[in-house]
Amino acid sequence: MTDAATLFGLLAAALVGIGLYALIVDPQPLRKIVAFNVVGNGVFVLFGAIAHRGAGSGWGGDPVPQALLITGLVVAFSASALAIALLLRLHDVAGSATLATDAPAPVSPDGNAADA
Amino acid sequence: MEALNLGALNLGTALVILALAVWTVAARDTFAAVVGFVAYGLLLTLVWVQLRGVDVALTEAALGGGLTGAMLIGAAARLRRTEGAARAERPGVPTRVAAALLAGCVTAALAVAVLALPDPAPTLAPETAANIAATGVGNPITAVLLAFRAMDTLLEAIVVLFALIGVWSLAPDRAWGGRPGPLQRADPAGILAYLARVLAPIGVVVGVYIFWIGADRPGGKFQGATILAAMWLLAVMAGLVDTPPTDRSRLRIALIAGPVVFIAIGAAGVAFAGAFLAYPEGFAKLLIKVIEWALLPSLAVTLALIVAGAPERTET
Amino acid sequence: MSLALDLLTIGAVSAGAVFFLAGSVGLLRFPDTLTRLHALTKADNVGLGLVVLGLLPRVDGMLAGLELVAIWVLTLLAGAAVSQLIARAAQRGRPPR
Amino acid sequence: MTGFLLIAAGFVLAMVAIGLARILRGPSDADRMMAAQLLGTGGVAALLLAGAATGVSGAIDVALTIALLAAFASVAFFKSAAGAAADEADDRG
Repeated sequence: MTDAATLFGLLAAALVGIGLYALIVDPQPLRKIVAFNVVGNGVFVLFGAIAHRGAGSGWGGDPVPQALLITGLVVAFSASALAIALLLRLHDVAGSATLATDAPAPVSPDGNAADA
Repeated sequence: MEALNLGALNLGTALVILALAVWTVAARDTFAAVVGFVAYGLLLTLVWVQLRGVDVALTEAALGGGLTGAMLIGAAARLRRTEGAARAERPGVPTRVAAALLAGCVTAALAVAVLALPDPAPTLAPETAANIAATGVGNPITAVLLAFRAMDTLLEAIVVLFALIGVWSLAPDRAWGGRPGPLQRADPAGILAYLARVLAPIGVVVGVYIFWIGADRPGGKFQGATILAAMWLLAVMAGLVDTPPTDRSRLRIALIAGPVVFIAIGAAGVAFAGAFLAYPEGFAKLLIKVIEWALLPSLAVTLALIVAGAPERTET
Repeated sequence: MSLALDLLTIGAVSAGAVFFLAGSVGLLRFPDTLTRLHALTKADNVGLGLVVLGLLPRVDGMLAGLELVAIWVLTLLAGAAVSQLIARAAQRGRPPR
Repeated sequence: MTGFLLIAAGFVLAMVAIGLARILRGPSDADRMMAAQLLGTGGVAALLLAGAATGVSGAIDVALTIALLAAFASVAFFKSAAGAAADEADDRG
């Protein structure tokens, strides 16, 4: 197992699975965002492994997928940031951070403490 | 012998990353999970270097380890009090078994795909090499980002801007146009202020350096802008500077200047080179440089303000 | 000359690795947060410093060497400040006496 | 020489991985943050060693970026820990 592309490709497959499981099972929204990032990293590493296999012309990897990866990383960051901002706002308004539709949504006295 | 050592190092890296990923999803405490995720992001940079994606490694180190980590740590600390209630909503055994099955199938399918990748691998490296001379830059990634697939990069800069608009639009009505984030009180003689005073200027130099070498070596505007954003946020956290009010027009001009220059050069391409984002012969390197210099400050300000969050305070 | 430089690399990098070993063992085995912090800073400052020293003869060009030293100085600076901050946070997190 | 540098990189990585047990065990957040800090330094060292061994010159730039931003994440940790503490008692340590 000295082939870096295959090894990290398999790692990527495992990361996607781990992240996907947590994305479905974990009830906390922040953990879902982290899990989503794990899935994303898996996809990126897989893409990077494929780019590495396409090495040629004196470069260690195919520059086209590598450039797309940079775009992908920045967009994933933007999406996570927006999700976190939504979550923090939900927390400020509802006093809890839950995705359950039938939750009692208790407005605790310190629910708006973040504005203080 | 050396190939074996390299294989062992890669295998070890992969195993540690796998363990950290499992920890990140399995930890009871969200804060602990997030710290695990930061460590995991750091190790991923090693993977990128081994896959010879040094540009990607730089992006991962700056975004994954730095800005995303800081953002997640801050969010985990703010949401900590509600954690117990949310944890109680764990789905039942059937859902978990189904999720595990689904995840297992996806992993298995991807693993089979990895093992069955075509040989020789399809690649665009020769095409890039054949055309890179026309752009005048030495780093193939920069050539792809700003010449061959410039449309992607333009849209990416706009996506980042839209994310900021999205974050700002979450402000409560009374804080609209105000300053993002809580007011930082810091001891001006304290260790944090000292660190920010010493580290931030060095970091700005490093950020501009990483940007500067991007034309010919791994590096570039996204990586440089992320480092600059992190250094500004460091000064904010230390209480040396405050976040700007989001309704200030100078700030808004700074935000859109980069994409506007990019679009203007793209539109000029229609007139002078026959297509949107086409560069006239001989001017490619100059125009790429102009776009990069215009994008760097806009991206840095946008990324920093995305992490700073929605406006929370108005001037009183 | 080249042999001497190779020996310097091997010696310094090995010594650095030993400090990383010590730091990790200390982080695992020491009884409380502040002593663990003490162990950590040894790995941080000396371990990385020795690795950088060992790699210096092997870089190509002044700039890369300068960058290596800058990495170490940055880690020293950040490590010193951050360990103070962590210690303060640990102090705050303690249960009231 | 290349072999030695790779072994050294693997060794440092293994040491850091052992230290990672602190992230798992805690008990306090400060302990977890220290383990992440050690991982940052060890990661920089392993990256430099592996980069020198494989001849990837850009590895030094990556290490420089990590060294700079590891401190940033730690400061974010301190600020959020300080914010959480300020909720209970306002002390200016």
